[in-house]
Amino acid sequence: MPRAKLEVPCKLEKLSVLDPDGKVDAKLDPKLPDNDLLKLYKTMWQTRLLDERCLHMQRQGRIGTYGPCKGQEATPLGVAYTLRKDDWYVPSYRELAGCLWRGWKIGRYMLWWGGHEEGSQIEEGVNDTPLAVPIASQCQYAMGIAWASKLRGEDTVCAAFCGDGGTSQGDFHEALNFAAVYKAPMVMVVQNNGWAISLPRDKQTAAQSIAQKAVAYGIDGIQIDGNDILGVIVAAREAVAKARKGGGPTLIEAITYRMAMHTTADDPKKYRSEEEVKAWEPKDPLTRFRKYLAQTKKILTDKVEKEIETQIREEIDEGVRIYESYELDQYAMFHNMYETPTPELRRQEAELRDYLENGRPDETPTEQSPTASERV
Amino acid sequence: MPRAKLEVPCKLEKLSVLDPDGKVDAKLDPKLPDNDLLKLYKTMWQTRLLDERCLHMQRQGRIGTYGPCKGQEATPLGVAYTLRKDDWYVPSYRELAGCLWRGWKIGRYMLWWGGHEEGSQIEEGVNDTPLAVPIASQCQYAMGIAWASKLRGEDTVCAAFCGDGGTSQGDFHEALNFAAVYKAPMVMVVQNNGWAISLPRDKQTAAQSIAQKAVAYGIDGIQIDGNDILGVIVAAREAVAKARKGGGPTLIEAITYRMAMHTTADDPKKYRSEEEVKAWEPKDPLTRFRKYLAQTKKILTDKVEKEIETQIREEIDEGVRIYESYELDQYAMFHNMYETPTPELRRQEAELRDYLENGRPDETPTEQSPTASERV
Amino acid sequence: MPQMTMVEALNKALFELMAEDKNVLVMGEDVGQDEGVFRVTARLLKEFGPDRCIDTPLAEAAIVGTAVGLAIRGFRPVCEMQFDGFSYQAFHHTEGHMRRFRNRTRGRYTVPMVLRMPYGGGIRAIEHHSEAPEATYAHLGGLKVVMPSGPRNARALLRAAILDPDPVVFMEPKAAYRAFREEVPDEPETLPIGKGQVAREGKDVTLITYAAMVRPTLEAAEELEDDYGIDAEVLDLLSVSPMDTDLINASIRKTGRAVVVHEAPRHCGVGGEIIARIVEDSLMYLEAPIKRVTGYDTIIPFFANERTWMPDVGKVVKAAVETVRF
Amino acid sequence: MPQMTMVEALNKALFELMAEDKNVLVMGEDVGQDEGVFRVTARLLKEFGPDRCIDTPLAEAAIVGTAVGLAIRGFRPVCEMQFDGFSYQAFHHTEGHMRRFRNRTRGRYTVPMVLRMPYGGGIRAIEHHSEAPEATYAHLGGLKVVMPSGPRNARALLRAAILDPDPVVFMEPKAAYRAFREEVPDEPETLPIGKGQVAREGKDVTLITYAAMVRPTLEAAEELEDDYGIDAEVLDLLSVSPMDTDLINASIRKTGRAVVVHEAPRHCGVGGEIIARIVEDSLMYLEAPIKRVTGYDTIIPFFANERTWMPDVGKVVKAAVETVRF
Ligand SMILES: Cc1ncc(C[n+]2csc(CCOP(=O)(O)OP(=O)(O)O)c2C)c(N)n1
Ligand SMILES: Cc1ncc(C[n+]2csc(CCOP(=O)(O)OP(=O)(O)O)c2C)c(N)n1
Ligand SMILES: [Mg+2]
Ligand SMILES: [Mg+2]
Repeated sequence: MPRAKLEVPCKLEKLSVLDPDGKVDAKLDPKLPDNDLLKLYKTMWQTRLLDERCLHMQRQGRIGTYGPCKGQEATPLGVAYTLRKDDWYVPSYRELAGCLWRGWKIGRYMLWWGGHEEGSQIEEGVNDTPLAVPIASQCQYAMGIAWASKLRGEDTVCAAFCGDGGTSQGDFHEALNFAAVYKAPMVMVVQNNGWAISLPRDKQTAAQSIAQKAVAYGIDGIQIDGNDILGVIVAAREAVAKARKGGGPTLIEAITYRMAMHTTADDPKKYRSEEEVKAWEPKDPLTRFRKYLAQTKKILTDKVEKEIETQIREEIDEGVRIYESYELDQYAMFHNMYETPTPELRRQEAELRDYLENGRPDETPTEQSPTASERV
Repeated sequence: MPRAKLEVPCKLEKLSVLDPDGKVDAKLDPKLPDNDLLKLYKTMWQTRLLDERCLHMQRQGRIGTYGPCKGQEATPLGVAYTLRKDDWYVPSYRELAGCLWRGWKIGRYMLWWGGHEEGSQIEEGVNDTPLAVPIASQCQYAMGIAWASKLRGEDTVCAAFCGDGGTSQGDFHEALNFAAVYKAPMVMVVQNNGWAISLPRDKQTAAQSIAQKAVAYGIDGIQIDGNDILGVIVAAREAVAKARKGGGPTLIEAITYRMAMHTTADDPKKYRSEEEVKAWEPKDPLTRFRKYLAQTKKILTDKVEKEIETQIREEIDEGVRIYESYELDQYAMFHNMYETPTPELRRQEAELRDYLENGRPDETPTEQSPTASERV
Repeated sequence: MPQMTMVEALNKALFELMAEDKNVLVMGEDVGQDEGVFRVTARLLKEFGPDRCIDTPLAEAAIVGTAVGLAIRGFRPVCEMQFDGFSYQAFHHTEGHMRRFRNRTRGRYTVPMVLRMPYGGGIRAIEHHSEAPEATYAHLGGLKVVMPSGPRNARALLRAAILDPDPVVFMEPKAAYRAFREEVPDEPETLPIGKGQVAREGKDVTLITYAAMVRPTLEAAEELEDDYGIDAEVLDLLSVSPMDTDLINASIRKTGRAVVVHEAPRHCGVGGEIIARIVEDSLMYLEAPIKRVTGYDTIIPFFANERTWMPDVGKVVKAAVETVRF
Repeated sequence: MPQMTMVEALNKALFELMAEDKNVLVMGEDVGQDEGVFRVTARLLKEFGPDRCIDTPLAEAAIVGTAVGLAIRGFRPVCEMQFDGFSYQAFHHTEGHMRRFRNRTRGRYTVPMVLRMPYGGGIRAIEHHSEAPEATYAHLGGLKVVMPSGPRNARALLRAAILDPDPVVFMEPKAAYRAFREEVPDEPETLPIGKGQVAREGKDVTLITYAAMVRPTLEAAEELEDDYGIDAEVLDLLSVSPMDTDLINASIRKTGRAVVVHEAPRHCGVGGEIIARIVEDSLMYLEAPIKRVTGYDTIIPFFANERTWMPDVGKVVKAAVETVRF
């Protein structure tokens, strides 16, 4: 004072490692083992193909409305790669790539889109939460999950995801504020894919970046090319390591693009141009990664690629089979509300059973009921 | 990219004009007319005395729980001073000084603390909203009020207040995000008084300042000495002028201190030290302003001071008289829910009238009622 | 009179009111460029521009909260919640300000706004997209809770809601959005909020329902007549707050029997209120217990099983026959 | 057995459970250093430290939302909402996650947390501090809604709530916090959630109530006996979800008459549910319409007039006499 610049110690950065042509910044290259690179590639490609399959099955009426993730494979996958098995992964609904990496089964995943609670059940031993629907609300329980690690004195970390649209919700704000206050081991990843259904990013917030929202919480923020798997891994690794060491949360803004419709229920032509979509094609995370592996690293030969593809397709087919042979328990709804159903739920279940098993009453015409006046 | 600092164009500043000794920074001095200075002084002092009176009346049971504003007079008053009559003033519950400046009547103000809806009624012609209880929720309707000006093509502005605690609420975030997106003519003033009941500011948020939260919305933020009426006026004037010209919202963090208890329902000794309170006494906005007027400006003589005090006390006495002669309408609750009461409300009103007017039923002992078994 | 779906009829009402009164604004997520996820706000952005048909950021509390401020300033905002399940994000503003400002300020400020939301199941949507929260809103004094059942009354009631001087929660049965068409008159039409209708006259039993459940209940009434010789009266409440107690009691006094049908869970649902009002005013006319055909007290299942959960024609028939045979 | 206020008894329950199980956490605004605005969390910070008794920033949604995450991880968070009226800020988490995780994940994740809140009027507080939202929570399957009426049952029920494997909304009648003392046993004691009690036996009319209204209702029963020769049975439900339907019906079958008493507004309140359950199971035992003595369908007045609004002894007496004389 009297009048001066207000200094803010938060670190705000931007980062990318792998460019759209598959060329890598040598200084920043995380230098992953070949094996890991190929595994990552497999998962990324599998995500792409499963996504396509789901779209197809939606059109055939074999699953319900589907929310595709095409073009957004690199960010969740890269983040998942930096997590340990006992860490926690809290997705929104476009983080399939990371789910597959974490061990989610395709058959179960499809159950979710097929309208079954069991799609939310999560495999035993996988520390993840199911797809989250109310936008940004998952940030809050993710923060609780992260906090639990700290309160227990464990060094596990929680990575949570939301979209650019999610940053407008109060939940996003409150969760990050809590995370910063308690230095919870949380990595908050915003997949900024340019759109929240029909609302473009620049009408979602007047902030010049999402990463800078970190300043509000006194934490660091970083903006990355979300279609660059290596860049994602570098940024996420640092954030995860920092969180694991007790350094508190980091906000990661991953710039990416939703190549397909929001969900199969909408028509993106109503609100965005073909050119915009076209312009993003060269930045595709999968082709970029493929170029890097084939041309720069030279570990992805045609033969390897073939093998991977066969394996991927078999696994997807198997998943679809499992999904489609799933048998619905119509009464499960009564058994999962509480550990022990309440008397009222038991009564309602009996009511439903009677109806489903015995159908309508006999049609013996009813004799004229006594009229009200006869009674009163 | 590849790795670089992320630049953020938001302006963050700090500012003060009048120091605790009543000395002014000549370059920044807003050079207010003497008349205005004396009027401001009167309102500030009146606020202090009314606040004391309310505390006293609370102890006597003549009003309910009371939330004092001692020490926080300068910020709301300074902000109110920069507003036009047709601008909007949206208080939380510690902005009495500005309310009085805006034309709120003491008698009505006391009705609020006395438990009467009419305390929320706001004088006709005063564009203000009543005291707001759910923390930070007022930011949202304030934003709507500001937006209305813009949508109507009017150049009126809305100044809204909340506390440091309020900044943790989702409502604060959402309102500022909306305001920035729509460039609404809103000035968001956070009275950072160090405490939210028993929670100190540094446990409320890990951000080093509240002002920096502006960055999250892509707007400017300024941190001011909230006990310095001249500094408040300088900062608010700029923010109001900018909003009026279509420049959108500004976040003002006014650093101040709650000298008294949170409300008469709590005991600050449980959570804060006497020393901390003592340390703030020299920064008192009223004594500081008094010094400035008496010693620097030399316009506040003993005689003027006496006159002002007499006037203030008479007005307060008059307000108390008006408050205490207020007559409660027990049935008003039924008449204000809708423009036209619903049939059910009319029925319930009749039920209450019957009870209040006729009391209990006659005591003629009831004959034994027929038992259930006699009937079935 | 053109044949319209409910979506078209609602759109017509919005279009007309926006044309008539500059203070009417439409706001919400994806209501502008995208014309609403159900297309209820079609053509509004094009016709009235971005200051009247407003695409908002993704924050329901801010939509309702800022609308309260706009309404205080004399606008008549019509807010869209994209789905029922997300209206909860705004609940503290609906409860805390939208419904309170008139009473709080003794009429100095009023909030003539409408909170529109699609409600209910039956369209195979994902979790949180099929809730029926009408009892939750009806419990809050200061609000009116309007629940149209068909294109024509939807249009007339939305018009009434927007013209109403007080806040209205307007719940649109998404299962009926496009399920059938009705003739909707060209000229503006309103219906009084708080008045129900006899959707079918009958003398043996009263089936009391509203919104999405009116169609299956009417179907049940046909079946009751054809297969069981039971002549059911069907009441379409159209509004659950205020509730048309007189209509309900008049019918009960005629039939002596009732079944209440709604989609929301049973416990503390609107059905209990309806029964309480019958007991208060017409107990001595009752010939049989009143059954409730409702959603169960569970979370509505993910869509593969939602039909099992929802009331349907057969469940209504069964309850009605049992009530008549009691 | 020491004599305790409800505040002391609740504190005792918290203290004991925190000592017994490290997974029990207490969190909320001002629950630590300040020991809670009503002192329910007294001594907890001192005894168990800031990682077990947690002062949170001012954000109710985050309190409930993060507690859901903690519960998923095996903690048993006991969250305090400072007042009933601010629980709405967290409503989307209570509705959207707290009550849903077990069902959503088919038991893979459960949420054994307690959402404590003071509720109701009568302490001359300001706006938003006197709400009675039990019907709103009771309508949500997956939650239990527990409403103690006195120190001893408050302590036993809070213990049961914390030990419960599922989420419990625990509503504490603030008017009863310090109004009277009761003997509270030293040794831990629980009460089954979902079971009510006969607070007074009688044969002429059943007065059904819970929580804050139990005391005035019992007083009314005394007056009914002394002044009107009416022998009233009083039921204390203790929980409105699950609701003890058997208890209610057993009493009705004995008395044939009932009055429901609660503080929340009438429309779509718990009273309607109680009446519906009586009609479903015991209609033919009813000798008279069931009256509801409740808050009116307005916003509870600012405190100068709140007593007029609230049910009181006289209103209960009046309704009961009219019911018996029907
Ligand atoms: C609280 C809430 N409001 C509205 C919706 C409806 N909705 C689903 S996705 C979506 C847009 C989300 O945008 P963003 O957060 O950017 O994620 P993206 O879909 O782009 O991955 C909306 C509005 C919702 N699911 N939850
Ligand atoms: C939504 C909500 N939660 C809790 C409260 C209870 N409460 C009243 S004031 C207060 C602290 C507010 O602190 P701050 O925003 O800093 O304002 P100050 O009282 O310091 O002026 C709390 C928690 C409330 N009024 N509203
Ligand atoms: Mg997006
Ligand atoms: Mg404060």
